[in-house]
Amino acid sequence: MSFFVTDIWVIPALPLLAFLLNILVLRPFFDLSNRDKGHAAEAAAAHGAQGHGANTAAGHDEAHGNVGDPEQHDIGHAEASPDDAYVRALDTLDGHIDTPAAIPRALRTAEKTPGGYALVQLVEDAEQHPHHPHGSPTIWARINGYMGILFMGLAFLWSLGLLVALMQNPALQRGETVPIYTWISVAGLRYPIDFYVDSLTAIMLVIVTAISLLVQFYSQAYIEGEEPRGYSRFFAWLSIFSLSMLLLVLSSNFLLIYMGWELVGLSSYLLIGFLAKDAAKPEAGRPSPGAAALKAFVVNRVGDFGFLIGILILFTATGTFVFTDIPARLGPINLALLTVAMILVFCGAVGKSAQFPLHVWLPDAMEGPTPVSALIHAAKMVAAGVYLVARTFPLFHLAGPQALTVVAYIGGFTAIFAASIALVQIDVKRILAYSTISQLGYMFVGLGVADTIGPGIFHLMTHAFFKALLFLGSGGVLLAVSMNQDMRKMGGLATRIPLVAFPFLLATLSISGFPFFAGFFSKDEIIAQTWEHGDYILYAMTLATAFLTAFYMFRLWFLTFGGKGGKFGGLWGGEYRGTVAVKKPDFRVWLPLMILAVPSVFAGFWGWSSVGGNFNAFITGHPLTPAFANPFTSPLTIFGVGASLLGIALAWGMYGLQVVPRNVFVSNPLGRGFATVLWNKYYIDEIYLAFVRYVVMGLSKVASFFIDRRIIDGIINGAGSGVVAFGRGLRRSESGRLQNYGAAIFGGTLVIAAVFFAVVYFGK
Amino acid sequence: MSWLLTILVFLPTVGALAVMVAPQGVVKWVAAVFTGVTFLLSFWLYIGPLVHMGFLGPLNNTGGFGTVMSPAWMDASPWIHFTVGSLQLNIDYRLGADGLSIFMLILNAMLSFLAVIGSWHIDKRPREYMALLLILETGVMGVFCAFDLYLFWLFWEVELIPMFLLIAIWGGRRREYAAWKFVLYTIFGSAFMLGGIFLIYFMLGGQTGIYSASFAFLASHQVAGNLLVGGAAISAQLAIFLLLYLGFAIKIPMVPFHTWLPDAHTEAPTAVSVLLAGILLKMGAYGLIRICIDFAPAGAHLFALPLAILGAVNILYGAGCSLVQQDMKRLIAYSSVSHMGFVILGVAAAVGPGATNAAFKEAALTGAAIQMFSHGAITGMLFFCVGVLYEKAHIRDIDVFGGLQARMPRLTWIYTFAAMASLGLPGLSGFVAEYLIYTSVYAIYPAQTIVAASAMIITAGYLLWMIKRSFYGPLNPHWSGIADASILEMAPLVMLGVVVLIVGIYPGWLVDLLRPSLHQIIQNVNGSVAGLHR
Amino acid sequence: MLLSLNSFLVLGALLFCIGLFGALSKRNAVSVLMGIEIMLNAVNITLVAFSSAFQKSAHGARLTGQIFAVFIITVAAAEASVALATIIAVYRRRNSVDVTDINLMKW
Amino acid sequence: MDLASIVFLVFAAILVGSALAVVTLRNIVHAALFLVLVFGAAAGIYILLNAEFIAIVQILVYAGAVTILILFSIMLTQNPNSRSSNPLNRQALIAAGIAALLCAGIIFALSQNGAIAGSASQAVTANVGNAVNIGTLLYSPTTYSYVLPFEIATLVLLVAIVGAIVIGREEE
Repeated sequence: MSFFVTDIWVIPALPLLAFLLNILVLRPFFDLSNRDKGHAAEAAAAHGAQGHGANTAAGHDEAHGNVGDPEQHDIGHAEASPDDAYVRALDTLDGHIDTPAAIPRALRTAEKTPGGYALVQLVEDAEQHPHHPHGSPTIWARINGYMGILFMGLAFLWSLGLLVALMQNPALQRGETVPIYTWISVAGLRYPIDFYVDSLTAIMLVIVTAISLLVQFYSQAYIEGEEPRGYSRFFAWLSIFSLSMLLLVLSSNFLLIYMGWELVGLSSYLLIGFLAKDAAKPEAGRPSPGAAALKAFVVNRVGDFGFLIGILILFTATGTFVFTDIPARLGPINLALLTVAMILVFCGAVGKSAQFPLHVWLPDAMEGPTPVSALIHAAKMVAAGVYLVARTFPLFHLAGPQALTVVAYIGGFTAIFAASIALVQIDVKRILAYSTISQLGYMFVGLGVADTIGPGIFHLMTHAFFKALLFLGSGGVLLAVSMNQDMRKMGGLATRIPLVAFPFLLATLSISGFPFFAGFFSKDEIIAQTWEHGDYILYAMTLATAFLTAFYMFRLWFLTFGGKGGKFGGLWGGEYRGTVAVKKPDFRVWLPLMILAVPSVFAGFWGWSSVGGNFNAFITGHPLTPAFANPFTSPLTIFGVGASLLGIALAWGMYGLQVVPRNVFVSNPLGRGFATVLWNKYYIDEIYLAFVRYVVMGLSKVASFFIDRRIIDGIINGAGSGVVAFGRGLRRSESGRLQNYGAAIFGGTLVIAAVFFAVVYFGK
Repeated sequence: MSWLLTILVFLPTVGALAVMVAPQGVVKWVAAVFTGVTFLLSFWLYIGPLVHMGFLGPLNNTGGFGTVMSPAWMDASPWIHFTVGSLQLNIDYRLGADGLSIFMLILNAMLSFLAVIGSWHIDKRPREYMALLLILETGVMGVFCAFDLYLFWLFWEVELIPMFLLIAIWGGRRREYAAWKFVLYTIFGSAFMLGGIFLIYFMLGGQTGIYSASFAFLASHQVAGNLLVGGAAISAQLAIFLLLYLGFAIKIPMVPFHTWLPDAHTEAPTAVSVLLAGILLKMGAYGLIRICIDFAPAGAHLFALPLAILGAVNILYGAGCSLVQQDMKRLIAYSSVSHMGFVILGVAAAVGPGATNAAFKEAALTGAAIQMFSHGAITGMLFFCVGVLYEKAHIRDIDVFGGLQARMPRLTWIYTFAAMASLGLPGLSGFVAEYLIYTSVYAIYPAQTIVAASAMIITAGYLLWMIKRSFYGPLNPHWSGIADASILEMAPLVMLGVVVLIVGIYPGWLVDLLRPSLHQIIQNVNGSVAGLHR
Repeated sequence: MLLSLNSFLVLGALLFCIGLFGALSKRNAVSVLMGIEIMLNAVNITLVAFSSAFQKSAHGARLTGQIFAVFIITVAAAEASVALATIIAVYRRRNSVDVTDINLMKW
Repeated sequence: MDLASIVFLVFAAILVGSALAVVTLRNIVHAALFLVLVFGAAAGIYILLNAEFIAIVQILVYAGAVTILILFSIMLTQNPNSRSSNPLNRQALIAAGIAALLCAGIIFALSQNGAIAGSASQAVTANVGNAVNIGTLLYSPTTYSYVLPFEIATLVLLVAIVGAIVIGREEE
């Protein structure tokens, strides 16, 4: 057996080592001590600088609404564009989980300070606004970054070695357990921490380490530009994110996968909330990073709850956590129970992979720095759900057919649902977020309808590359335009930052399913699978989603990079609507994009039998039937390609060539109403918020303030004050006057005598 | 070495006397030295048997740290013996420590030491404060290693006095109310407990002819027969269990006997809150495991289902209440209610139905015991965190803060660490206990487990919401001058954090420590349950 | 038989109760003291009556009752002197001998 | 009815009547004077019971010393403002009830108690040499006597005298 397999612990150990060195050695001893000295000077410098630089002023405008910019009026109002509906919806948008409540509460103390909160807030904003970074990372912070990159690079090489070893030795592809240690062993119940390596693991390892490596490389530039003081902390969190994802991927059992699962939640919590000082921006419909992190964690916990119950059912029925042992030990387990267990396990996947109805955390997670978004969306967090279903696929197979049907239909519904929301969004990162949710839906459809995990994982892989590219590209855009995420203030960027735009275009084509791009192969395979398995509803859903995807992705492209006056009918460059000077990003930004562009374009060939691709055979040991392995043999491919081309064409017509009027869909009241609903994301956030605020919090308040304070404490205090009142009454007898006492003594004597008499005479 | 337990119990008392006569300037140092020495000595409880068995030898084969019948540590001498007619009262001075005791003793020694360190800033009558802390340590030490039921009860009551004074003198605004509530609740429970002790002592004495309150005797002999209460016959063991349990339930605390806890926690000074949550609640849990279910297993079995329901209610109710608290300490106090529910749930499963589930039962009991330890460490951390904040801001309301991360990064991350540990993040000790309890209790009480597990969502919600409101967002300008936690303040936090981390990553050593004790209890339970159904 | 023991006992009881009424119902401290003196006399009468009624016994004369009476008279004298001194001391301080004004006998 | 009975009735009537006067009269000086009558009548009863030593001591201590003390304290504490120098307090009715019930109870018990019923009807008879016998009983150093209690009583008296002086003296 290859040492790549037996010493697989090296892969998670590398980021762990990076993390430990970061937080235990470099950070406390070098970085923090240096930074504390430099801090005052930095702050002073920033204070002096604020209000002078053009960036500062413009940034301020952006943050506080559309003030006095004719161009903005042009696009926002005068033109009566389709965006109009949701622009006005935006005006009346009431905020997120934290906004209505948080600000008045903050005021509670701030009111006491002279000048009030609002004024102070403005000054604070200017001082601490992360969009106007001051200073630069210390040398030790940079070393932390280099160390993280280096260790992740080693892990990537190891994963690559593993993949190659597995490719050369098909015997290894079917799985090998690598024991690490026993966590707990009680009375014959074993809680193992063991790794499991097969081709699925190897693929995931390569994806995770590769994307992580590129993202870490990229983060150097990005964090320097956004929050330099958190530089080494960011790399520490990235390392722990990689560690938890690698544990999850490597686990051989439900214990370790659950641990990795939760740790991924932790990492995402830390990273989404990385820009902790930022406030919510209700005017842009954006929560504060803290609120987004909280939401991500809690919503994920809802899914984890289901996952946990599923694990409990399986564990108590079989007495083992190990995936490969469970089928043998299932014994006479009730089929219905297994089905329920697997659906519950899928609940966890719904949470992590942001499927309906637990998708709400993902768009808010965009409040994290963009590299984090890339990680979460491409390789790490959301892939975990798909990976979980793939890993436990044998159990899904053993369970009743309802389990996989649930998977497929949740996926299909989420795909079209999220795509529809993405149609009307104006925030670059949010569109990409919804597109991720939608694409994950595809993966679940793939897992749900196909009898094999191949198509789903294939799409997971291709999606990881092009989605990472899209996010990193959007990060490049944000860096270029000073962190403005509003597409209405972009446009024509292709000619201004071509090194970002070119790979971005390739990825857009890939996700839209343009023929011969990676996304085309993986997505078409899934669409074809639904038809082939006779699931025509899902077929219609996925086909429609393909059209929508192409449309909104190219809408994004044209509004950001293209537009009126650009080359090739608005495809490349054009009018720039922003006010901020566009900055050219350096090589740390565009190099990862270029690298990612290669698999985004070519990764699909691994599944195309015409060029010798055998992805499915590698993953599952069984090649796909030719109909799936080569999309060009199937007549259905025409429909898939047609849908995507139609979407591209429509977007081109509306936003590039501008031959189709923009209000074609929203000129009628029905369309406008629908657009408003879409803009508000079907009001799901609001429903959840109301549920939490009025039902959960309401019940809790009843418990805490009524049952505890009134009833239980009432009884306790009532008992107490009853005794006190009794004593107080009794105290009146203690008058302090001797004659009263004398009367009591003799009266008492009389009573005793009477009792004695009664006992003696009537007792007989 | 058999004097070690006596030394451990009474060294703090000696320390208290030393503190009373020490010069004013060195009072804190004296207290720190005595608690520190006790802490270091307490390690020998763990290491000593290991050395004896051949270092890190196979614990399972040699019986490990012993059971309540033959504990690894024993220190006994006759004490009070008198006979009046047919009434025999035999009370022995009997200290012992098996696995279940040892780790609670070490936890107590550690938290007491950290409490002294964490009270360094106390300037209101520090002499009396430190002396009371040391006497409290004696009382709690005694509770965890008393192996005679009367001695246990004695120490149980001894602990009340310093705690009452600590809350009533050094507490917050409503300190007297809180102190009285704490004492009255506890005394209410311990009255019933004493009734239970008498009942088991005299019934067992009458049935076996041997009047003894030693744990080994009580664990190896079971009370039989029924008891007439108001004309209805109930199982004598059930009566004993309920009487004893009422005392422990108040300490744990179990809903609806929990309302002393938020008040006491909120009003007590930081270090006392730490001890209260870290150790005093564990006395109830320890009593439940060591005494209730081991000495009255059949009674416990009869009460298992209500116990499981109460445990689940505890977990959910505490979590719900935490969600709406404004005061950080109150929030953590309610989270203690929630987390101690896991102990109740685990114990309920351990005495629950199903003879084939012995493995799950033992796992459940192990989970309950680990939860005792882990909750002690984690809640200690949380209270220390709040204490640091309170020392600087003199206010604990969650909403008045905001954006503190900018000024207090160290506190932010250690606080987040503690919150994550509390909400059961893998790799930290809270997860070990919760996961063990979930995975084992589900086999016996699935519905209750699901209810309990649903609290994990709420737990994440209230803890992280608290973090978010205090530490995230733009800095509330009112606090722009606040300083970060100092090294002295970080020391206890980091120490506890390391413990939490070690237990979380490799809980095996703790399980090995506990195994023989818990195995004996489970055998006892299974044996008498089998007798009950025969 | 009028000169029987019972007659004296009834007389003692009557006197005792009259004295008791005086001791319990008077405001003036001196009056209270006078009531107490009446009670003491009643007790003395009872004791002496018993002494006379049982003087003949196997063990010779029984004068224990009278000895008790002597002691009671002794102690009564002492009591009266101390009590009156106390009354005067109270009067000096409060300018009143009303015992209902004196309510210090409580915690 | 023999002479002794008549004498008893007369003394008893004087006793009860003057005792009632002591507790009912509004003027405290009058009450004190009636108290002298109570003491004197009591001495008569003692003589009737052949306890002449007690009777003499009664006259000496009570009628002589205690009465004088009482009169002195009345004189020293006379409050010129009070119209009635010997008022009743608020619990007078209750006290009367208690006293009456107690009296009825004792008399009822006397009539019921069979244990002393036999001797209760026994006549009180002459006892010659009473004082000598008392002296023997009190002071005899050789036979059974009350020497020790007597000495203690002297101590009590001493303490009382000192106490009275300390309590009653003017404060500087």
